[in-house]
Amino acid sequence: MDMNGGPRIVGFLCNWCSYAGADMAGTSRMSYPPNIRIIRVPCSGRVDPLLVVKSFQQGADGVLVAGCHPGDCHYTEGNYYARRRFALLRPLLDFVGIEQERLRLEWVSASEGRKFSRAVASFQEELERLGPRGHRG
Amino acid sequence: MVEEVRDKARELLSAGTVECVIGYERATDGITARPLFAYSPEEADRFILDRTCVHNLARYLLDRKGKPTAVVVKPCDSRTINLLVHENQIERDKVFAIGVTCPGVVEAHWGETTEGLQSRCGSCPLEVPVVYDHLITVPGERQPRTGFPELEKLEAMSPQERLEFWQQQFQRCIRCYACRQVCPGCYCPICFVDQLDPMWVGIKIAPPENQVWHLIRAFHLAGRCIECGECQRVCPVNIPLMLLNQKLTAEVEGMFDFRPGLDAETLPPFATFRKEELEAER
Amino acid sequence: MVKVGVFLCHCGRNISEVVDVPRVAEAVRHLPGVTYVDENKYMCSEPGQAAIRQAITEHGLTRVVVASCSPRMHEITFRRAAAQAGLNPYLVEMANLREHCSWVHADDHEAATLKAIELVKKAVARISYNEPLTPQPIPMTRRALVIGGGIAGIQAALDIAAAGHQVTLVERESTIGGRMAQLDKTFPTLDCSSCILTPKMVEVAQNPNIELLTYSEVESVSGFVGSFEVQIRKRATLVDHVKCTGCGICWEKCPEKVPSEFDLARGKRSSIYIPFPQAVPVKPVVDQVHCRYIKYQEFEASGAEGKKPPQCRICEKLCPPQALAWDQEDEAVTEKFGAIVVATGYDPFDPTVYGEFGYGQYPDVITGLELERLLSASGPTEGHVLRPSDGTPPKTVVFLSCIGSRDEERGKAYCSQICCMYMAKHAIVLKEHDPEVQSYIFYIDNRAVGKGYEEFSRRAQEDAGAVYLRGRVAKVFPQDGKLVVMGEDSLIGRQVEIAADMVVLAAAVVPSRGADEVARMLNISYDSDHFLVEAHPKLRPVETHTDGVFLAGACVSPCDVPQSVSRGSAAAAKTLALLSKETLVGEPTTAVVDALRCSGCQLCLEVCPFNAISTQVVAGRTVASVNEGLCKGCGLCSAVCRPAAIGVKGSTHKQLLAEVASLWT
Amino acid sequence: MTKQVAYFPGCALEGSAREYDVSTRRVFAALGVELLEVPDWVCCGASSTHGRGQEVALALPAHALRAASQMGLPLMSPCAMCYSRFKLASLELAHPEARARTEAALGQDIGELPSVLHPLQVLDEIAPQATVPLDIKVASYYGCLLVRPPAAGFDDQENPTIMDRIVAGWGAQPVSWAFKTECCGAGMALARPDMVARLSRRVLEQARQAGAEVVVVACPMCQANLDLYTGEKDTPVLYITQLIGLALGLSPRELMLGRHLINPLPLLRAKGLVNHG
Amino acid sequence: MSRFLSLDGLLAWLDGLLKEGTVVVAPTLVEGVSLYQPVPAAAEIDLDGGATVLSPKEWLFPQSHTLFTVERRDGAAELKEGTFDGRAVLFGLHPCDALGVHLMDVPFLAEPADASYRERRERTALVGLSCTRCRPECFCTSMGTAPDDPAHLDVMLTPVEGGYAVAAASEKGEALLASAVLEEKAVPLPEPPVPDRLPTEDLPRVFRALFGHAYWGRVADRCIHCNICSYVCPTCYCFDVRDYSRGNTAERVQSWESCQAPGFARIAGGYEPRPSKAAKMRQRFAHKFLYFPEAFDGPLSCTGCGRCVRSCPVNIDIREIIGDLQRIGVSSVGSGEKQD
Repeated sequence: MDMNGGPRIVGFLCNWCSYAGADMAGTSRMSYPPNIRIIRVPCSGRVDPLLVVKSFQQGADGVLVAGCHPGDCHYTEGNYYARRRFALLRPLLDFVGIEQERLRLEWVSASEGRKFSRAVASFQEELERLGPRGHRG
Repeated sequence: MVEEVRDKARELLSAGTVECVIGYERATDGITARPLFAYSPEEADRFILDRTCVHNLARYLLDRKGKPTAVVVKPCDSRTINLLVHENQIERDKVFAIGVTCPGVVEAHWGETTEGLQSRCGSCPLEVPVVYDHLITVPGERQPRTGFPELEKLEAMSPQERLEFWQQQFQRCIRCYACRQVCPGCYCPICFVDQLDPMWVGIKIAPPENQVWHLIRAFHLAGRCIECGECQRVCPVNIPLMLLNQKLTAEVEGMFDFRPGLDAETLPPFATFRKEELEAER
Repeated sequence: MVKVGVFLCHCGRNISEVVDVPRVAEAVRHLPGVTYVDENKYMCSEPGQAAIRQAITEHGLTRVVVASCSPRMHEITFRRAAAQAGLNPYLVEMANLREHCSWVHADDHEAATLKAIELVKKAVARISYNEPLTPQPIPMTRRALVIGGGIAGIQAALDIAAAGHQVTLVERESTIGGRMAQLDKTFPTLDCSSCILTPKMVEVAQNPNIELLTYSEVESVSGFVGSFEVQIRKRATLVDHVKCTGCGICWEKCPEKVPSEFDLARGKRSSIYIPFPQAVPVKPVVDQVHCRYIKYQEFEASGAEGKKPPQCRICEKLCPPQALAWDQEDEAVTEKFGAIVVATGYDPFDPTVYGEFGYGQYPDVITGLELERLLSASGPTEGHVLRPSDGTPPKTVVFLSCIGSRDEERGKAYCSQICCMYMAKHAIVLKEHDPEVQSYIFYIDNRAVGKGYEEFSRRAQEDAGAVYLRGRVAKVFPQDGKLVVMGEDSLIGRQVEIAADMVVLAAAVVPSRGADEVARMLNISYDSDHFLVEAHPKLRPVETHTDGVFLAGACVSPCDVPQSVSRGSAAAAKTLALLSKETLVGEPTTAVVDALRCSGCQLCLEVCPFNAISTQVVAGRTVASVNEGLCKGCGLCSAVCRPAAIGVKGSTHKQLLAEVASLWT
Repeated sequence: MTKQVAYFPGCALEGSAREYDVSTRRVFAALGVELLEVPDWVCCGASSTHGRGQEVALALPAHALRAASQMGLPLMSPCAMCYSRFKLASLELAHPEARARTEAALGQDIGELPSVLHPLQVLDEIAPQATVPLDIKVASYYGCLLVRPPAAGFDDQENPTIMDRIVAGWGAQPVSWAFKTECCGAGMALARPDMVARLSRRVLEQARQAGAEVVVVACPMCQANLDLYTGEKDTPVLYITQLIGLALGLSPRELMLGRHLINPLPLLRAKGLVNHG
Repeated sequence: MSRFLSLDGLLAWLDGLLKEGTVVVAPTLVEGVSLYQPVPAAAEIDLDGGATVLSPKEWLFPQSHTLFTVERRDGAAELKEGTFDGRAVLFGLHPCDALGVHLMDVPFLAEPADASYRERRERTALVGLSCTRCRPECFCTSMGTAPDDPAHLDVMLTPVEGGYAVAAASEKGEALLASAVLEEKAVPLPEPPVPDRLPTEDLPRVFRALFGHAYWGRVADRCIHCNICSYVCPTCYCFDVRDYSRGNTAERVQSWESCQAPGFARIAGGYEPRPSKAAKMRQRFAHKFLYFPEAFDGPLSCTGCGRCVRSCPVNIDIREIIGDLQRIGVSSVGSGEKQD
C-alpha cells in the first residue's frame, strides 16, 4: 500500500519520555496522521542502526527515533549516544540515495503530546514532499 | 631497502624475538606481490618490497593473537595496530612493527598492475607509519594529496542518481565477503550478516539484502576504518566500497575531528559524547 | 509452537466507537500462532481479567496479547492476571489501541481500524519471541551505612536499629550531633536543642545495633544495592578510646588553647579536646596541627636548628588510664552494606562576599549560627549574649535576612527555608535573656509555613516586640561605637537607619563541604548548587537514581529540624524495606551477553552508564559480562554491539526485528 | 603592563578638574606610560547627554572608541563619568545590531573595540617607586561610577579595595571605612545643594571617624562635591594622581595642589610631604 | 568441407532465438566486469571476451533462488514452486566451462536428482566457443579437456576468419541450429593453443598421503577465508537453504555457500568441524582431488579454468599447490610432520 494512506513511518520511541509523550497526545486527543507504527524501546540509545536500515528495507518511507531531551535521559546519557549515532547514519543513508530527511531524531518529553503530534504531522508532510522511496527493499 | 627488511627479519627470527615475520613475496604471476609468513631466517630471503605490496598485513595479527609476531606495515596499515590495540584484540608488546614509509602503492591484481597509484592514496594523511618498532625509509616522492575526488563526484549527484548508482553496484555483489574477510576491523566471531537467529539479512543474495549488508558493513566501520583500501581491492566484481568508507571517514572527521588508528588512546566517536553538540545535525 | 491468545478491549466506547473491533478480531484470527481471540468491553475490569485467566487455562495459551490502552497504564495489571493463571508475566504484550490509535484517529475510522489490525499483528509477531523472565535474586547484606551524624543521620540510624538491623554511622567530626548540637533553642517550641538532642546521641552510643565511627570518613564505594563495599578511614585520635574514661583532665589541663570550630571561633578549646561537653563519644582527640608535643616531634624530625618547642605531654602525664597513643595511625576498614543513607547536612554561606555588611570587618556583625553559640549556656559566653567587640550586652540587635539566599547575583537563587523562623526565635530568646533588647528584622518576605510557625513569628512581633522592616539593607557602618544599619523600609518607601549594638546576618544554607565527593563515590547526581538530587522531587523524594542509596536531611535542600527528622525516618523506612528481605528481586529486563558472538572489543564497557559491564574469560577468549545487579536495561550496550552479542531481555533483537518485519504485511 | 594608552581627558579635566589632568599626565610620564591624546575628541556622552536616547548615548562615545581602535591602543579616561560611559558603550556595541545602528549614525566603521581603562587599573599594575614616604592616613573614596553598574566596574561593587591597595603600595595608610561607594550627590549640586551637602558631609564625617587625614578620589565630580561641602572640619580631598605625584617628589605647583578649596598644603607640610611651596 | 556461420549470421541466429522467447545467457560486460547474464539482444554479448569472472554455473545453479513459497490464507496454506519452464541457450562456453557443467551434472543429476537443477539443465542448450588463445592461469589440458574439445557441448563454434566454424555435437544442438543460416565451405581451423601442464598423476593418492602435512598450515597462513574461490569456481556446488517468513507468507531460499566461509558447517552450540585455517583450506582442495574422485569414481573436480587463481586476493594458486604437493609427495610421502 505504497503512498496511499500516507507515507509509512516507523517510530522508535523511548519508554520513559517519548512513548509517554505519544500517550499524552492520545489522552489529549491531539490527532496526527495514522500511518505511523510505534515501537517501544527502553531508550533512544537502544536503537541499533540495523533496526533503522531494516525498517527502510521493509518498506518504510521514514524512520522517527524519539527520546528524552538532552539531560533528561532516564539513563542519564542514552540520548547523547543516539544523537551521535544518527548524526552519522543520516549522511550515509543520503549517500546511497535514501534522503537523510527520511531519518528523524526528535526530543519529546512525557508532557509534550502536542510536540509529538506536530512532529508526526510535519514528518508526514516532509515525506510527502520527498515522494515514495525510489527503491523499496 | 629490501635488504633492510630481510636483515631485520633474519635478526628477529634468529634472536627468537618473534616466531614469525609477515612480509611480502613475489606472487606466482611474477609481477604482483603476496603475503609471506617467514618462520626461519632462510625464508627471509624471499621478502620483497615495492609499490605492488598492497596488502594490509597487519590484519593477519588477528590470526596470531598472543604469538610474538613481526609485521611489515605501511603508514595506512600501521593504523591497524592502534585500532586493534584500542579494541583489545591484540597486545602491543606481542607485535614488532617493521614500519616502511610509503610514497603510495599501485593497483595490483593477479597478472596486471597499473602505473598510477591507487586513488585512496590521495586521501592518505600519512607518509610515515603512526606506530613502528623499526622504521625503513622507502625513497620516492609521495603523490600530492587529492582528497576524495570520487566522493565529491557522487555527492554532487541528486539522491535519485546516487540511488541508481549504488543499486547498479550492489546488485552485482555476490556476497563472497572478501571485503569483510580482508578487513582488519571485521573480526566479529559471527558477523551479523551470518547470524540466523535473528536473521538480519539471511543468505539470500539479492539487491535489498545486499544493500543492508553494505550499509551496515560500512556503518560498523564508521570511526574505525583505517583506509587501507583492501575491501575495494579484493572485490571480485569491482564494487567501489571505499567510497562508502570514505564518506563516513569524512563525516566523522568533520563532526568529531577524529581519524581512527592515529593513536590507541583517543575514544572513538561512538564510545563518548559531548553534551553540547550536534543539535543542528539532528 | 506458541499458542497466542489475543484479547481485544473496547474500553467502553473509547476504542470501539472508532475502531471496528470485530473486524480486527477477524483479521488477526489466523495470524501464525494465534489460537484464541476474544473481545471485552473492559479488559482491565475483573471480568475482563478473569476471561484472560480462564482462556489461559482452558486453551493452554502460552502467550497473551492484550489490545487495549497504553502499557504504561495497564501492563502490570495484565501481567499480574497472567501470573495468577500460572503464565510467566513477561509472556504478555500489549497493543496500544487507545492512546496511539482510537484517541488520535477519531476522524478516520477506516484508517484507525487498519492501524489497529497492524498494531495487533505487530504485538503478535513480537510476542512469539518473548521469553519467560524471572528476576535475578540479589543477596541482601542486612546492614546499613549512614553517612553523617547530624540529626537526620542520627534519626535514620536509630530507626534502622530499632527495627533490629545492624547500622554503621560514620561521622567526620569527633562527635555526632551536627548543626543541631550548635543550636541553643529550636523553633517553634523553644525546647533547648541539646536537651532534646543529647538523649538521642547517647542512645546512638548505647544501641547495640549501631556501630558508631566518629572522626572517620568514607573513602570509596563499590558494588551495588544489597552489597556495597565501602572503605572507611578512621582518622588517628592519638587517644586509645578503649582505655580512655573521658574523665576530662587532659582537656582541662592542656595548655595549648586554640579557637574552637564548634563555637565558630567565638570561643577556645584545648588542642586535646572534645568539641562540647555533651559530645558523643565523650572521648577526646588530639588536634595534630596545634598539639605542642606533635610540633616538637616534627621539629626533631626536621632536624632544624634553633630553639626547640616545649615537649609538653602534660595530658600524657596526667591521664589516669594512660590512654595517650602517640603512635596511633589512620586505619582503613572495608565493610559490606545492603543500603546507604546519605545525611551530609549543610554549612552556612560565607557572608564576606557582601562587603557592605562588613562581616569579618566589624566584630559585632555575626551570623545567626554564631548568635546561637553566644546564646548557648555551653557556649563561649555561657549563654550571656555579649558583643564580641567590647563584651557589653547588646540592647539593639538588627537582623538581616536572605544573606546569600534569593540572590542570583552574589549568592544562591533558592530560599534557605529556616532563616525567617530562627530570626523570630532569636528575637524572642534575646528578649527573654534581656527585656531591654530591641530587635529589628529586615526581611524580604516573612516565610512562616509550617505547623505553628506563623503563630510563632507573630509572637516575635507581638510578645517580643520585634520590629519587622520589609526591605533590603544597603550598608552597615560603624559610627560612635555603634553599627549604623542603613536600609529601606519598602512598605513606607523610606530610608531607615538604625544604630545597632549588634548585627546578625541570616546566612544562607549551602551543602556541606565534600557532599559532592560523596555523591561521586555513590554515582548519584547533584545540582548546580551541589545539593544531592532525588530520584523524583515529588514522588521519590528520598530515593536516588542509584538503587539502595537514600537521602536524608539538608543534603537534599535546606530544611529545619522537624523536616530533617522526618527525612531521616523516611530514608530509614526505605532502607528497612530493603533490609527486611533476604534477597532482592530486581527487574529481570537486564542485558545478557552471548559469549560465542562477543568479539571482546569492549565498546559496551565504555558506553554503559552504570558501570555494569566487565570482562571475563570464556573458553580462552576475553568477553563482556553483565552485572545484573547494576544493569538497568537501557540497552546502550546492545545498540553499539556490532555482532549483536549483547541484548536486553524484554527488548531483544529478535523482538524488535520481529516488530519491524511485521509492518505492512 | 601597558606602555602606551589612548588618553581621553574629557570636559571636566579641561576645566574644573585641570589639576586631575595635569597630575595624571605628570605621574604617568614619570612612570613611563605614554598618554597619546585622542585626536579631536568630542563629548563622551556622559552626564545628562546619554539620557537623550540610545543613538546619541552610543554615537558620542563611539567616536573616541573608534579613534583608540585606530591607534590600536586601550582607551583610558581619568574622569569616572567618561570611563563609565566608554565602558558601558563598548559593552553595548558588542551587540551587532547596536553596533550597526551606531556605525550608521557615525557614518564610519568602529573597528575592533579597544579595551577601556581607568588610571586606577593601570596604576594597580605598576610597581610603586616612592621617593617621598607618604606617612599619612588616607580614606580612598570611589564614589559610584567606578564600581557600578557591576558590568562596568572593575572591583567589588560594595567594598572595593583597588585604591587602598595602590595608596598602601605608595606608602600611605588606607583606613577601613564603610562609605567608599556612597553617593556624593553628584550632578545635583546645583539643583539640590541641600541634599548634596548632606550626602557629602556624611561621607567626609565617616572618613574622619575612620581616622583619615586626607580623602583620595578618582572622579572630578566627587572631588568637587567633597571639596565644597566639607562640613565643620577641613579634610583635604586629593586626586589619587596628586597623592602619588607627591610620593614621586613632584612639587605642589606641578600637581596644582593650589586649586583646591580646602588647602591641603598646611597638612602636607606638617606631614613633611612637601618641603617648599 | 565444414559448416560456416558468419558473424552477422550468428547474431541473427541468436536474436531469432531471443525473439521466440529463448533465454540467451552469455558473457556480457558490466562495469568492466565480464559476467554470464541473460542478454536482451545478441549485440550485448561480449564475443571475444576471455574467461568470465563467474562461471556459467550461475545459470544452472543460481547464486540464490526460491525453491518455493507458501502463503497462508484463512488458516489454509498454498504452495507455489519456483520453476523454470522456458528454453535457454547458454552461449559462449569454453571447453573448460563445458567440463564444468558436466562436473555439476555428476552430483546434481545423480539420483535422486536435484529437481530445479535438472529442470534448468534439460531446458538449456550449451553453445561452446573453442579457445584461440590461453591465459597464463589456464591448465585445462591437465584436467582432461582441451581448448578445442567439444565434449559435453550441444554446439561447438570455432572462431575463424569472418565468422565461426560450426560443429553440432548433439541432437539438441542440431535442432537449435535449424534456425541458423549456415554455409558449407572449407574453413581451415586454427591451431589450438597449448596451456601449461601440471603433474596430476594419481593426485588422490598424494592428497591422501599428505592429508595431515604441515604444508596446509603454511599455505593457509595467508588465506583470508573469503568465498571468492568457491563462487568463481565452475565446479563448487555447496549451498545452504533457509526459510524466510513474513506475515502470512514464507519462502524457501537456496543460496551458494562456501567451505571457506567462517562458520561453514558450524552446528548448534557453536561446534566447528574444521576450526583451523589449515583444515578449511585443505577441505577445498581435498574435495576436488580426493573426496570427489572417490565419491564419483574418477573425475577430478577441477576444470583448469584458472578463475580461482585470477581472483584470489592473496594468490593462493591451485597450480602451485598441486606442484608443491607432488614435490613433497615424491620426497616424503606420508612422512610429512602431522599438522592437525
